[in-house]
Amino acid sequence: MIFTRRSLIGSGLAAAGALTLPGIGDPARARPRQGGSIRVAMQSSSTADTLDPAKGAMATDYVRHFCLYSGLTRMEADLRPRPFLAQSIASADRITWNIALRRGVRFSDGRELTSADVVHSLRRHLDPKLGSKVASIAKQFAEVRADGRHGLVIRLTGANADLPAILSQSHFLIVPADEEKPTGNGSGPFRLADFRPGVRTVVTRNPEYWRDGEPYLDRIEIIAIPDEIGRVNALLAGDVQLIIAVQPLSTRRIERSSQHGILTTPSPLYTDLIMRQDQLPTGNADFVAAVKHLIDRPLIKRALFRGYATIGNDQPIPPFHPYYNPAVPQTVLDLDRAKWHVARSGLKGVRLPIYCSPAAAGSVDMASVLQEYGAQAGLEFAVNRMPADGYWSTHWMKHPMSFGNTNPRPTADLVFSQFFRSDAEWNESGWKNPRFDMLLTEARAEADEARRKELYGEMQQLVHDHCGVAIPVFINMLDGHDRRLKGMTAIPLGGLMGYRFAEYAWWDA
Amino acid sequence: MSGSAPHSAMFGVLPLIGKRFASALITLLLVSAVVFTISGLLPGDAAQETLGQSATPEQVAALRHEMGLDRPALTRYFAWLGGIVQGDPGQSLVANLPVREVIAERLPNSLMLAAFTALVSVPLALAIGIASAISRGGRLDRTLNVLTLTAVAVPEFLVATLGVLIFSVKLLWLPSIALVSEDASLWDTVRSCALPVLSLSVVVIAQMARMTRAAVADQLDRPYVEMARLKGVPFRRVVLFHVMPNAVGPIVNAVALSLSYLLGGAIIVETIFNFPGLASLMVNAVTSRDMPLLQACAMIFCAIYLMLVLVADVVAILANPRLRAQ
Amino acid sequence: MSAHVSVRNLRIVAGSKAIVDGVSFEIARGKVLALIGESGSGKTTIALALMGHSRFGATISGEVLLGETRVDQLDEAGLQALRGRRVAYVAQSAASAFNPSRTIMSQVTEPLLVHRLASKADAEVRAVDLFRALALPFPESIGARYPHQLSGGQLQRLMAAMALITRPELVILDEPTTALDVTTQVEVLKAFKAAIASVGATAIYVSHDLAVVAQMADQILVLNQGRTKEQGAAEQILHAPTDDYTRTLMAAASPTERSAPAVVAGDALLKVEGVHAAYGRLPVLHDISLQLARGATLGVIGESGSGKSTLARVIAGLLPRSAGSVRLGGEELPKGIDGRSREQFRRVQLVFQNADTALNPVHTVGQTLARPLAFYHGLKGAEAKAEVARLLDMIRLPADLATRNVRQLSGGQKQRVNLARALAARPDVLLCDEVTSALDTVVGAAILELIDELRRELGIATVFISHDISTVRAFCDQVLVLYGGTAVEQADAAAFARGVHHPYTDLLMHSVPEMRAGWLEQAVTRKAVLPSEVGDDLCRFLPRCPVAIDGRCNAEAAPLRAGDGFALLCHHELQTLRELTA
Amino acid sequence: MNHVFSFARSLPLSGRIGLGLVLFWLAVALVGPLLAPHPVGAFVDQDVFSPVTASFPLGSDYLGRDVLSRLMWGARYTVFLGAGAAMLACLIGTSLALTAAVRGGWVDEVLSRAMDTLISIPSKIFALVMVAAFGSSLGLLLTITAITYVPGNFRIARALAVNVVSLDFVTVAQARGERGLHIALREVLPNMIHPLLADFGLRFVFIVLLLSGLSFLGLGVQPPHADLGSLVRENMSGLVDGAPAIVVPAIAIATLTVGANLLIDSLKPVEKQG
Repeated sequence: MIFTRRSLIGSGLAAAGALTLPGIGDPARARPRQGGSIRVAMQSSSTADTLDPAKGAMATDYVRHFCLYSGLTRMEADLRPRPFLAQSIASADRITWNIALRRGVRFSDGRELTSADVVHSLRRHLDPKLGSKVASIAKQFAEVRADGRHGLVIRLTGANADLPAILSQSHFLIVPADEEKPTGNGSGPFRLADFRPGVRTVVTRNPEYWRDGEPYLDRIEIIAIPDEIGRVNALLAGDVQLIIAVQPLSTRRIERSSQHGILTTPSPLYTDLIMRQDQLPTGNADFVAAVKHLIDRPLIKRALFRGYATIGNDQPIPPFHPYYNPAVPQTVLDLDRAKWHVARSGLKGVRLPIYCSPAAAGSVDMASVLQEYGAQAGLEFAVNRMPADGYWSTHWMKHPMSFGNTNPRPTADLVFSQFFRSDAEWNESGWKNPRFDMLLTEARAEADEARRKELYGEMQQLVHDHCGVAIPVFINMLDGHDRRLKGMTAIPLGGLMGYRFAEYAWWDA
Repeated sequence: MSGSAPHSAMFGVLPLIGKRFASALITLLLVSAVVFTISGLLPGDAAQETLGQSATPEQVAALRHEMGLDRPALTRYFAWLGGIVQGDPGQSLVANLPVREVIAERLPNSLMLAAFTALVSVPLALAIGIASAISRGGRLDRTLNVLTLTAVAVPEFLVATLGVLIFSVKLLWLPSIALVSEDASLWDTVRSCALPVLSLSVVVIAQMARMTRAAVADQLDRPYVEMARLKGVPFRRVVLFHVMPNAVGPIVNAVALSLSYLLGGAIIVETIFNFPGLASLMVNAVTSRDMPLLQACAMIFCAIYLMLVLVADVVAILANPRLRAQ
Repeated sequence: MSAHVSVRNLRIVAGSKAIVDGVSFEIARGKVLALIGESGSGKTTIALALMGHSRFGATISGEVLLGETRVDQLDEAGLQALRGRRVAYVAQSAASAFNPSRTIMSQVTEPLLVHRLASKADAEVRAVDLFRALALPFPESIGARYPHQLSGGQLQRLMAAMALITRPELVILDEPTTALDVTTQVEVLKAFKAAIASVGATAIYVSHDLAVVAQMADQILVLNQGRTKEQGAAEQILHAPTDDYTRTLMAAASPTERSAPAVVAGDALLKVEGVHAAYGRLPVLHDISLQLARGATLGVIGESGSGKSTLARVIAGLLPRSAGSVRLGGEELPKGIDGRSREQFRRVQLVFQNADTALNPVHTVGQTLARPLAFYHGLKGAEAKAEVARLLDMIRLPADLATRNVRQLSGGQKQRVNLARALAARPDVLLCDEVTSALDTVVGAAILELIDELRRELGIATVFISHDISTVRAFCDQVLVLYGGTAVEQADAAAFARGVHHPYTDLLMHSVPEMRAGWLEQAVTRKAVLPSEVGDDLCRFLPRCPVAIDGRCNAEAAPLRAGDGFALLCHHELQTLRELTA
Repeated sequence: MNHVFSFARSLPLSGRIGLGLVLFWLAVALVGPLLAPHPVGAFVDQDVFSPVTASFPLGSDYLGRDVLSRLMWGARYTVFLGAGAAMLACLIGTSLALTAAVRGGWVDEVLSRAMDTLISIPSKIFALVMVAAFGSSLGLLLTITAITYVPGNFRIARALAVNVVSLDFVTVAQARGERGLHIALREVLPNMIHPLLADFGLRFVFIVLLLSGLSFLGLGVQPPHADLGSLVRENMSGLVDGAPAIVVPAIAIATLTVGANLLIDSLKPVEKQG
């Protein structure tokens, strides 16, 4: 693994080198061993389950894709990307990037992975007919071309220091160029044994995986149990060995069992209250301020998440993030201040529906909490719980007040540009701040780490002060696992080690 | 008095089947129209749902065209109808597979679950129903009445979860999820189905038992029962050989209705036990706006319902010589 | 010699009410005791007590002795062994006492099989022998049939076969011929008598019909309200009754001729011409014509299935006629219900046979009577109330009955209310369909009297439908005899009494039992002479006619022969008929 | 009040128990919300799934809310929504059944086919589609649950009505010249009341069950309110510990539904009082 100096600067990382990741409760000395077959229960699966990384829409898809395919880079627990299929990734201007591929990597059908496959895998996102989930991100690929059998060049439409991080997402995993649509034939740690959309996926160890000695497990069966209690029961009954998305209320049950453990992943995942700035009465700055002061964050952390959350401050960068700005003052529950804002806004006694849904985790209960305090400050909120089905297309961002839910993004730039830039499609609250937009573009191209942190810090202050989005807490992701399953650590990009547990986990039987 | 011509059971049944077949076709048509209409009220379409939040308008338009969703609703409906008439339910918009294949994967599971449940619940329900009919007004009758009512009223998810807690988590006897696959042995499959079957049975047993009780109690008041007793026929024999043949019509009808519930109504049980059945497939089809799949599921539920009712009627006719000869 | 059956001080209590109280009797081996009484007299209850059975959880006390066995002290197993083996039961309605879902053979042989008295094959042989002895058609194959495929008379005989197959010591016959037509009754009674005699069983015959009892019984016990009224040899009870109640029963059994049949001249009020009707494709009425003047009474007689009730339904419009006309006061009535005016509905009122089903059980008497008052005459409130009271008075019921629910009435009271409801419309034509057949003789006689009185007072024209030829003869100005949907004879009362009759009318008249012992033995059941089927235009009675003429009756339609005040359809000359039916 | 007592005395023991339970839940549904110690959505307990204590007589729920207060509100939804939907279902089903039975012919055929259509669409999936299409509201819930049980009631009511229509007194009414409406309402309907009541009782149970099933699928009464079934559902994680938060609503459902049916079963036709 060779990192050039430019790449170090380009990827915005100060240090290189492998971090040893201590597993939960097992001594660092314990050596991973091979063998073992486990079953994993995810949250949902349906006929839309896919083998195409570009179309991955759910955690179940991501896990499946990371099992079958490899990507150019890989994000580690410290939220820094490392070259993976790429041997090196470098850029001088953060516009044109040169990538050298690892040699001798083979697809499971035996064919060697070459630059043609990578070019195909990146370019296909630009085809609207494919329906790629990251089409809007891929739009910045002005040009992707092969540079010999094992090299390629990517030219971006604008400077972006985060390209290595972007390429670590499951959607940019490499698929063979000679297949019309991906069939599971990849260069990942596992090979496809059985795939039934909506039922299960079975993968078995890839004996010719390009990383020596990996993976450790022989076989993984991926199923989905939508009912959380059913999922926990299945774990406790020994029918599955690993489950995703444990509710905080269930942690007691799992911890009481001597054979099972919880993997807690503090993450930038949040459920936010959206107050549209282009609609009334939510466009009123005092109203927004009042609502932000009506949120009992410690109560939400305690009652809704049983402590498995980090208190948020109405901006999307969590305290454990390298770019977190601790100088932004914490908003707290302050009824007097809220009443003062309500009085100033002239909206006392206003009746307003809040749209929430099980689709946005915890939003229904958050709405109930807000409703309680709103009544004390003279705001009458009506909780409108919508079914998960159709929530995102019909209700999210469509009403003055609704809830959204944002999954962890690999970079600060992505979350800011997708959710907060004035012209972003998902500018949830519809706020417009030219200063913010300017800072965002500047930070993206900025190579100097300290300067970058400064820019992101100011953006956090702007969002906190002016944006119509309230972020009460960052939600920890909780996975439950059999204690014999080792090597599990937190990667804050998602549950199950950022969906990549298959590459790390081993069975200690 | 009729002549001495031999009466063939088929004489009574064949025209009925013919008539039912015709009206079943009409009902199926109605169902397809109703499902198409109400699903048209749903916000969004398959293209939008497939692409999700992040889709660009061009992507949605392209996929819409690919899926044929840019054609007017009526055109799509009749195209679908035309396909059905030729025996082709079309292509699933989301799974990108023929609907036939998607359903072929799930239907056997649903039928198996229903069959197991029927196997367990029907004899039990009959036993309970007959027992309470015989002891009409007695202590046993009253106890069974309260028990069956309670069983109906307890939410299915509570029964299912309690079952899992006791038999899977506590006792480790049964799997907590249904692991139905081709490579599972028959014994594993049966074990896998045990808890789903238990949960479904609780609901349907109560319904069938109550109907059985009513049907048997009704017959027990008939003069022929007294006559049989006065011939010195033991009570057990009276119930089995005299009452049952006459009560079988209404009972089979109740059983048919309950069994039809086992397919579409199993959604909660399918969700809790991760059972790959048709109901969750249909919910899937709703959420992903996969109309051809949704329509096909609705057709299947309807057809099975109609078939069960028809079978019930045929059984009722075969059990009743008066109807048989008509 | 001690009695075969001995009952001492029998008392049967249901709830707090004694249905049977202090009844004692003895029957010698091989003799027949008749239990006589009206409904509610406890006669069936006593009969069932002899098998240790009681309905509705009633308790039996007293002593019931069959030979040496104390039936009242047997446990369930003992009773099971007794029933069907030593004591057998023939129920009133064979149609409902046979299990509709099982073959005749399986039910007839069941007593033998459950008591393990014979193998299945032996049992079937014995059953066929009995079928033959009871003169059933196709004795070899009839066992394979189901109850609904057989006629009432056949079922009743099969029920006897089921009872006698174990050769029981005691047979209990509970009104076994009440539901049958008279012509069938004769055959069934004969078959019973012979079969019981051949088995040598002791029998108890429960009936309300004195004339039938006269044919069957050696001894008679008269019951009223669960108590013995009179008990003795059949001869003595029938011809020299000592008890008043017995005498009342006797009187009601022989209807008195009406004083003066008031033939009212004038234009026909109701005129039916050439009416045909069918249920679906099955024709039921064929070319019926009749005329009825204001205040006149037409009696329609025939067996079940003759189309007599259908005639009433066609006139009322419930069954649209397929051809012909029905005129009321010169005005043609629409075929069916649709299109008839409220006035037309009002003028023709139908009184149904069975008041139990003809009255809506959820309504009170007052509501039942008030509806036609409101519907036809717009009477409401106090006015309606007064009219209801007047109607109740007219049918001899106390006014406070108006608040009572119809379910709480006795059979006779129900039939009166049923009648009063029709009268409330103030009709011109009253169609009475077997209004007395479900009632006890005494009650039925009272209803008849009432109808007759009202008819005279109100001048209502009445169509009186009955299967009972003696009632019709006593009660009507004109008689219409229906057979198979065809009017075979039509006569005014005087001509009908004079005595030239169609062979079918003749058969009906001779089938009515007379109240003398030995009538049954003398009654000749004459066989049909021509083995033939009914052709479309041929005489419908041909298959049963004992005097049919080969080459004519089975070749061409019967001609209409008219005489003084009568007309009939027959190939025989009137003179010949007079001789044949004399 | 006297009426209630004399009515209660006329009932058998099971009927009195049923009447007692029904009256109890009716009272809770009517005045419970007034007596509730805490607002329905108030977060009053630091802990969750508390056992029975003096301050929380029925413990606290999964968010630390007072179970007693939530139950008192929840009973209102279950009792009124359940009874309302059952009544609506029976009203529509029976009206259609009477129409079918009295008119017969093609009317009967069309209605029967329509009911077959409705019955063969799985109710929970139907509810899912409707809620997704129209948004969740009490009115829609009522409509969905009612529509779901119309065909069942129709089948039973039609069978009863066809039987009654074949009786003589209906023929008498026809011969009197009565219109279909009178025949249906005055002659036929009163004779079906008892079995219809029994059916109503059973439908009520099924609707309570369906409502809880809908809460499982995330459809149902709007928070912070919850019907009894939703109370069970939202506190499922307390099941292992037997928390009162789940046990009490489950018992509430059982007593309410069983009580209603015991009462209805004991209402024998009027002749008893004669």
